[in-house]
Amino acid sequence: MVMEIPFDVANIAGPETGGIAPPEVIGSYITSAKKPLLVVGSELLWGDFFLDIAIEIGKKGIPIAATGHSIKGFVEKEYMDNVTYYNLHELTNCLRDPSWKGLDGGGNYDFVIFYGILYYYASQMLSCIKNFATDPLMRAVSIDRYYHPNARMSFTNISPRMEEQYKDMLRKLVVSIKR
Amino acid sequence: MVMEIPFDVANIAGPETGGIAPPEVIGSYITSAKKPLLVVGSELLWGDFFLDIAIEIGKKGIPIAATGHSIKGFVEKEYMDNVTYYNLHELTNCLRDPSWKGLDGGGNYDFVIFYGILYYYASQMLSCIKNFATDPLMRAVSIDRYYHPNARMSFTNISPRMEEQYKDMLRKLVVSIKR
Amino acid sequence: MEALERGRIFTISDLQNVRINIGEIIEEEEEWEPMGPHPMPRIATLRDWDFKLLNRYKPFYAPLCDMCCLCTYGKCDLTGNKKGACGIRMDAQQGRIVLLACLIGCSAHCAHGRHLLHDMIKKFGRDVPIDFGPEVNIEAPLTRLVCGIKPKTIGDYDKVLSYVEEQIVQLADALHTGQEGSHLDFESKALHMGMLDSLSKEAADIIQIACYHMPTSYEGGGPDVPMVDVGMGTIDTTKPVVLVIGHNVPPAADIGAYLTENGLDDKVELGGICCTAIDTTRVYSKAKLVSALGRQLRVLRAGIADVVVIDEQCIRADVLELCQHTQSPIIATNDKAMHGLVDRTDDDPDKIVNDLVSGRVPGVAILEPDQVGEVAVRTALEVDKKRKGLSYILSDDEFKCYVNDCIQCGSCTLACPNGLRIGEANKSAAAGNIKPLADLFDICVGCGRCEQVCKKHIPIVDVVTKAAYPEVKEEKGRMRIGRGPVWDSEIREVGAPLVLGTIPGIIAPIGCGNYPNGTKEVQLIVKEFAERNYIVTLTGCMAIDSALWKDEEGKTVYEQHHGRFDAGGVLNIGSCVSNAHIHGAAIKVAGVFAGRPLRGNYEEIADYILSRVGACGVAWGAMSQKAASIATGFNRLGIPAVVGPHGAKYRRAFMSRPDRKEDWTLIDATDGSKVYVEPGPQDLLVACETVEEALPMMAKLCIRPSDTDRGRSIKLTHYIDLSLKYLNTYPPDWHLFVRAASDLPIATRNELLKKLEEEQGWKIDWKMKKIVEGPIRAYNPSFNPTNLERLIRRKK
Amino acid sequence: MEALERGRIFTISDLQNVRINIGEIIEEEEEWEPMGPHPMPRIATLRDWDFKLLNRYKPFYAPLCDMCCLCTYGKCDLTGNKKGACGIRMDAQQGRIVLLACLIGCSAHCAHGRHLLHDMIKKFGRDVPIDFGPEVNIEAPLTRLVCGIKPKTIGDYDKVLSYVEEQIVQLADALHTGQEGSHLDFESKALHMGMLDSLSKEAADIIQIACYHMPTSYEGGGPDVPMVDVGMGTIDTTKPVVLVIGHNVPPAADIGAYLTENGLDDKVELGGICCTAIDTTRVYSKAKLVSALGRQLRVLRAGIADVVVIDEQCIRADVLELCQHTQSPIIATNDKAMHGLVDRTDDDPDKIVNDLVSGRVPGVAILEPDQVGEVAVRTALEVDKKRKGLSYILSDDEFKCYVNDCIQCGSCTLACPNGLRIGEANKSAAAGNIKPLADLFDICVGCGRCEQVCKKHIPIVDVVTKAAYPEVKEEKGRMRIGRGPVWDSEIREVGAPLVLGTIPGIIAPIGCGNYPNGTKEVQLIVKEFAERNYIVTLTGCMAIDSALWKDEEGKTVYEQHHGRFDAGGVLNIGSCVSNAHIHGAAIKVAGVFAGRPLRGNYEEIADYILSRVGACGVAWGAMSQKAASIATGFNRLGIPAVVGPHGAKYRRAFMSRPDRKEDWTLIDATDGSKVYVEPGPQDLLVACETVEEALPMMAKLCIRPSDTDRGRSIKLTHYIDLSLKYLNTYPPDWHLFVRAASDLPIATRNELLKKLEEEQGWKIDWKMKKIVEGPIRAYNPSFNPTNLERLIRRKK
Ligand code: SF4
Ligand code: SF4
Ligand code: SF4
Ligand code: SF4
Ligand code: SF4
Ligand code: SF4
Ligand code: SF4
Ligand code: SF4
Repeated sequence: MVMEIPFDVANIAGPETGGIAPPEVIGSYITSAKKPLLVVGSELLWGDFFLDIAIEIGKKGIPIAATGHSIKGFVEKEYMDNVTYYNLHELTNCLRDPSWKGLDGGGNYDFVIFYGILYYYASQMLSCIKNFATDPLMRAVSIDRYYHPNARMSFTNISPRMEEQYKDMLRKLVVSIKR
Repeated sequence: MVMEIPFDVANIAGPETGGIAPPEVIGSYITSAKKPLLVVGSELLWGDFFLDIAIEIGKKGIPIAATGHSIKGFVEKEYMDNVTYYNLHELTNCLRDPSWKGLDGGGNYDFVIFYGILYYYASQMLSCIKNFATDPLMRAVSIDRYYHPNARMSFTNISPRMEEQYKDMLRKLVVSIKR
Repeated sequence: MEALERGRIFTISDLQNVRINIGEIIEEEEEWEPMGPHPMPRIATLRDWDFKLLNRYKPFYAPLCDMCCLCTYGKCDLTGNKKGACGIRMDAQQGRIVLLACLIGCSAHCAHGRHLLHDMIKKFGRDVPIDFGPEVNIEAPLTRLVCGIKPKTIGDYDKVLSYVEEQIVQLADALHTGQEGSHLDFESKALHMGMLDSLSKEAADIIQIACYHMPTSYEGGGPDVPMVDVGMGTIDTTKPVVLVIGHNVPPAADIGAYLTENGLDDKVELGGICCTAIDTTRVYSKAKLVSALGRQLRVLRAGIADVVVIDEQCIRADVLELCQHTQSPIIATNDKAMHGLVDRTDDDPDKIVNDLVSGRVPGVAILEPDQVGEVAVRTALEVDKKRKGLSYILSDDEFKCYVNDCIQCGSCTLACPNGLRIGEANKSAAAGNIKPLADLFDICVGCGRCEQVCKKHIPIVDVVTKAAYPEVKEEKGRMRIGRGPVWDSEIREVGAPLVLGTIPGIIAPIGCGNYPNGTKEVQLIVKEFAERNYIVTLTGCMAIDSALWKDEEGKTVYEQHHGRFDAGGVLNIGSCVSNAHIHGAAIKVAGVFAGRPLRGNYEEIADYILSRVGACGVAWGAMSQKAASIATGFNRLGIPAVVGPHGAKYRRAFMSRPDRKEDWTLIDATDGSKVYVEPGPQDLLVACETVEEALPMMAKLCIRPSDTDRGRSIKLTHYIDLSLKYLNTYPPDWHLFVRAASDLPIATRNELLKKLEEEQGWKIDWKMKKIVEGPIRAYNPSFNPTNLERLIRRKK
Repeated sequence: MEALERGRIFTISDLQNVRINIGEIIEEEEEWEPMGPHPMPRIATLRDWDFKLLNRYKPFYAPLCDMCCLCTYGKCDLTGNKKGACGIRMDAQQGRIVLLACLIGCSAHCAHGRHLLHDMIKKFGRDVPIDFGPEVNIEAPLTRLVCGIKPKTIGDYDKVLSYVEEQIVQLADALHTGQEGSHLDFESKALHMGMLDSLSKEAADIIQIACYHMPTSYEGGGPDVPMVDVGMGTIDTTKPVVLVIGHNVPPAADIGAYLTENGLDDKVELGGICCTAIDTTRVYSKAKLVSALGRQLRVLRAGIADVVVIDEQCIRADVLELCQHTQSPIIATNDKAMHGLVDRTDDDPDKIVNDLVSGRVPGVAILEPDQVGEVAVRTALEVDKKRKGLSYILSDDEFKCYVNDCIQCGSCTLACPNGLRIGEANKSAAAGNIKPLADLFDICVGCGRCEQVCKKHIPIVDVVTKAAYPEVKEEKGRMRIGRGPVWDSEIREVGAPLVLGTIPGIIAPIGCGNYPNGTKEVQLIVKEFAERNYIVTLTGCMAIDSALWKDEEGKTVYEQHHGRFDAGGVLNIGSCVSNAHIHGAAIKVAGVFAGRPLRGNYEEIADYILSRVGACGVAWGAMSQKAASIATGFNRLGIPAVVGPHGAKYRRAFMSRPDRKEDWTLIDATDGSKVYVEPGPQDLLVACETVEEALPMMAKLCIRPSDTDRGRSIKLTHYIDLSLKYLNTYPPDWHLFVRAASDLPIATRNELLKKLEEEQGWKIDWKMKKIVEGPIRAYNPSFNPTNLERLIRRKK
């Protein structure tokens, strides 16, 4: 496991910090989920490309919780299958409760994918999941351009000038999610 | 750089954590010091071997501050060249002050080697050096059987059943200190 | 001598040859209202109420740290709800840290109040009357509610503050290793602390209003308070400038008084940052508001001040270092923030001024407020001469050098709490386009962390300021000065519309400036709700920041909207301590409008407010421990608060689960029946990622089970409308709030009924335009919601 | 009505037809002593004194964390003294955290005192006299010294505690983001907090002594207090057992009273852990001391209690979970530690007992102490029947399984605060040798962190207990019960020897049980110093733990030594709050022996103690926030403290630099001259790695500049002797303390002079046996050391 600096350098929570992984690994990790949920946030609106990636993941049958005002993008793209607006705080409040029925009424998720969410807000929600959604274990990964120590897996920090590489990683990720 | 768990698992101070290195690397790092000081503590008395290692390092011309009641060992071994009793807290209090004259009156040290000191006490003193002995920079390493994130370099945690390997490492270390 | 019992009537004629040394004379209190059940509640007194809240709004924790380091057993690793060496688990530990934050916040307010009281009693005596004019009968709603005391003079606040201090210390004890084991009890204690916080703020503001004759309901107060200049561009730097920073107004008031007495009003600029600035404008009409907290570093770096006077709270810890850099002497005026300076209280002003002007000392401490004015002003007059011509804004060349030096290493971004991409902006500036850098000015919270790590030693904050300087130096907004308490007469007018819901709600932007996207969002919040006829009551940094932005006609929100506590009003209530009057307004709705008894009756009033008063706080830039205790104080009183995304770092939120029917069952006080109701308010504390999300959220959090159908339809209109406007979609849960067709706005009723039929499968009687089946409950205009069994009128 | 001025004498005859409602009657205070310069000092009042201390003993910081997480700007990375977003640097941040720790500690003591006062006034009224018998005239040295008040009844403590509460809140305010920027000011505030802590403890202990007639100088008190049983082996588990845990004695006192009233003294065991236990033995002679804090987890796990009654402080946060495991109902009696239990105060005892006995509820809260006795005892009587035959000690088979299960993965070692090698011990036990495991019992601090991480789910704490059980169940020590204040008459006897140095010093072992190597080291400290004729005054956990060990004759340190405050005495002063009497003793030395005025005269007395009273505290197991504030309180009064190695985790120490001559220059009050003196005491707060190091260190820290030559020679004897004994060598700095040959012990004088000549190059006149050249100063018997200019008798 490679060492990386949290995107917010002092965002060091404690002994348990998540790993860094390439898109293929995260993709196959997602593939292993029984009931995954894609949680997206406002940074998704930073570019059409990012929104399209979410939709592609959604099309693999993974439901989407659109937090912040990211729902706007889906409405504009007219992709609303399995997309639900949710406040991220409230959503995480549900996720931490094993008895929550989920967005579909069929029960809570075992795996969440954070994407396009403001770094520190995402980090806090990942911390909640890490510390409290343990029984049964909920796994959480981030596919943002940040290293997220509170996620089980995330990418490294990707600077703006590496934007193209990041897009490439997302493309690879989508391909490697098998469902 | 390999990741290691601090010997006290929650002893995670923040973004700056020291590396793990093999004896040869630490040895040559020590060799690079202008004015090093070996600081030993009570765990030195856990075995004659450990005391002898200190004496061997001392014989390379590195002065020794004997903290805790480690001085007892040196007295028994009748090795008192350049060995001075000092309380570790008080010693670190001096080390942090660039104008301190040192044990020899010739000025402060630029490099300290911690050895045989109770883990958490050593860790706190290393923290003081890391955070406050920065101008001029004082480098601090540990050659104890613990990973010490507050030192610039240390070994990994070594369990009792690896005692022989640890002794080996110390032997290698002594050899690799060139002075 | 006979033993005398405390509190008993005692007739003089019974005594002979006696001299009594009078300690404290308690006038027999007029029986203004019978005492309620919980005067001066202790830790466990209101715990039942707290547990009711905590059951519905179960504490949610997001640890910022997985370790505990509070004792020398530690650090303990609590990851995954593990136990520490003392046996505490992560959830309780988080509750403990929340209690700690609230403790620090509440102590700041209480200690400030106590400090004021000491100084004011010394200056004016104990008997300064508390009289806020003809329109304010309930002078101190929180004091009455919590303590059961109706304060007549500032001296009466002695016991109020003693009560608060005692309770704070009791609660601090609970933080010790080896006390509470239950997160619920930690939260109940935090709620208690929040209540004490609100009471402390009321005490502090009432004391200063009374002593300094700040605006009340006497002439020129209330809606008619004057406007004041806001912004870095409002200071005339050709004059000597005294800059005050902090929260405790007496030293600044003394400066104002000194200026007036010496005819220097127009010769010396008195500007301020943060709450001291707000309060200075309440006592000295020439004072100017330079900025809120977020720009403190930049204002100091810009070197506009010839003398900096600090009192307490929200002062940069490196203020001394910063002032030394710009050669501005500093005067510390409060024992809580002395910055290592030598205490020169009672020393000869000539000597002090001399020492400061000559630069022999970088600053002094003067702890007697009435000694500050002379020293500060005389020093400013002299220092100004020496500093003439000095500029601390980067030159064009320096600016160019710095932006060229940048190697885009990204360290600053990793250090920046907001992850701002400074390297990119520098690059672009180096290439000739300074806009990206200039744009950072408003988003940056001015913390300086970036500069701590830049290997190229670029003064990033100065670089950004330079890029934005052309606009910044023109920045001149207008703000209504703090008006203090809402009038009883105003409450009487709006009580019904508020409770019935025809005024859709009270929006209370409060607190600090740690905004995710800059100050403009504050103005958007104010504008959006004021235009929709909400009442917008501002305090503290948000009151200042929202004044920075103008519409096309050059008007700020204060100029666009009236200042009455009424539909569409935009009120600056005052400094942080003034936000107690927002509690006060809600309490008065229950007291003045609904006739509920207030005295010692916190639980009932909180219950009333929770179910009926559609108010919602927003701390968009919540940063400090005070913000934590303020929000928690709102929460205990039944008022929800929305925070910006940084608010997630407070570690705890209070959110309900609308899907848990058992949590949403209220009692109808009319007959004791249990009613499953819509989730209003759904949350007590929740963070939103963006302002677009926050706007509909706040509208939603104004919904209450007691809304009339007409009121509900208005609230729903705004909730849906704001969702459509900012999220491009209907909120997924709007149907939860529909009890009957009459809850739907007439204009869109058909459309909405259709959606209910199609999307929710509700049964609609299209002929009658009625909902036949679907809603979680039917609308019952006589529904009398409560959470308290004891309020049931007749048990069935 | 005429306006009456507060505090003025007011003659009744001036009034006609007046009824006065008496609020508080302040009797005209007898003029017992003129008021000193600093009654009820505020934050900045004693800052000069603090800065004097802080200049010599410059704060030393060893961060336990490089980050700050106190506000939502954070976390901020402060590594390498970087600034955080608020501008604070690492050094100031560490000072802030120290202030926070002291705040929590001091609040615990103050809130405990206030809680007691409330309950006691309710029970006994305000007028319980403070009268400690014929030998105690200065009943409340700290109260007199700090507040300028001579308390007559417990009611007088109202204002004392109000003063403390006000100050605590002022200091808490200083913790807020954006207050202090200087670490020195944070430390001055921490020292202020430490002083308040000592005052609070005095208040708490005086209140309880007065109300419960705990031992004083009336018959049976003082040196003659009875002994009591200590140890896990002292409880007869065949009887129903009530176990009390915490610090606040009223509920336990009520249990004792109930037992006596109902003739159950010999039928029910009342045992306790920690300070409540100590204080229970001061009011109920049959009470037993089960253990100090370090064994709480093990005592609870062993399931010896049929009912557990907790009050406040030093209670495991998982106490409820632990008691549920052993089916022991729990009664929470304090609002600071309610553990989520339902508040049943004022409920019918029958119902409560029933609910507890049936197991319907795991516990209840009863906040009225006088309702606890009946419920606790009746429940114990019933529960005992149900729990008969149950054992919570592992069976031999279970033990075997567990030690065999261990895979020596080492996780427990990494989780253990002391890094104990449990895996190895298990391995050895699996191989048949349980000694290594059994040996861990005393070293382990019983925190349970190891169990949190063991993948094999081995109940490590139980395994260790099982291994040690044969000895543990025999563990029966004897301890003198807490005697409370040192008598004025004792002070009169020892004042001269103490100040002159012929009694070499007072050693005060205080506080918690986080020892690096177990409880035996405490006993060693006590024994070593008592045998050398020091006065050893114990409190809290160290008082308990030192009673666990016996000499060859089966005697504990209390049985070996007398209990007088005199050479060689071993005194149990009492619980943690009683350690205020150690301050009290030092203060009385200045007052009774030296005749210094005490009233409102803290600075002068602290200055006196620092230079003249050879006292040294030792908190060998210092763990809690209270220990931090206690030590800081000692320090402000000029008393040094040695802590165990864990103490380094408090982050801050106070050590001087003997090599900095400028720091060691005192004033001779006789003539105002400056004198460069030997470093006595060298440190105010210092950690030692091992007890071998601590013993000579403590001897050294008893040296004072004012020592006579005879006194110095005795102190030097012990310093050198302890060094030789435990470090095998002369201390490298012993020569620093030699002013003249007469400072050297006669027996070894020649030898030592020789060493001075040879090793230090001093010039010795061998004929005269005199030192001619070398010492840093000559011995001057009339030297009158002070740090305060104002105490110079005549300026030269
Ligand atoms: S307070 Fe508890 S969790 Fe925190 S460090 Fe101490 S023992 Fe560990
Ligand atoms: S840290 Fe300095 S050099 Fe690096 S990107 Fe930021 S401004 Fe540029
Ligand atoms: S000063 Fe502005 S740019 Fe720099 S770290 Fe703070 S918020 Fe970011
Ligand atoms: S709680 Fe804060 S100070 Fe403590 S370890 Fe965590 S980050 Fe550091
Ligand atoms: S208090 Fe200061 S150092 Fe601590 S997190 Fe807040 S800004 Fe950072
Ligand atoms: S953690 Fe458990 S299995 Fe591992 S060494 Fe410790 S006792 Fe043995
Ligand atoms: S209970 Fe004992 S062995 Fe286990 S972690 Fe704590 S001190 Fe170590
Ligand atoms: S000495 Fe320490 S551990 Fe023991 S009871 Fe007192 S505070 Fe608690």
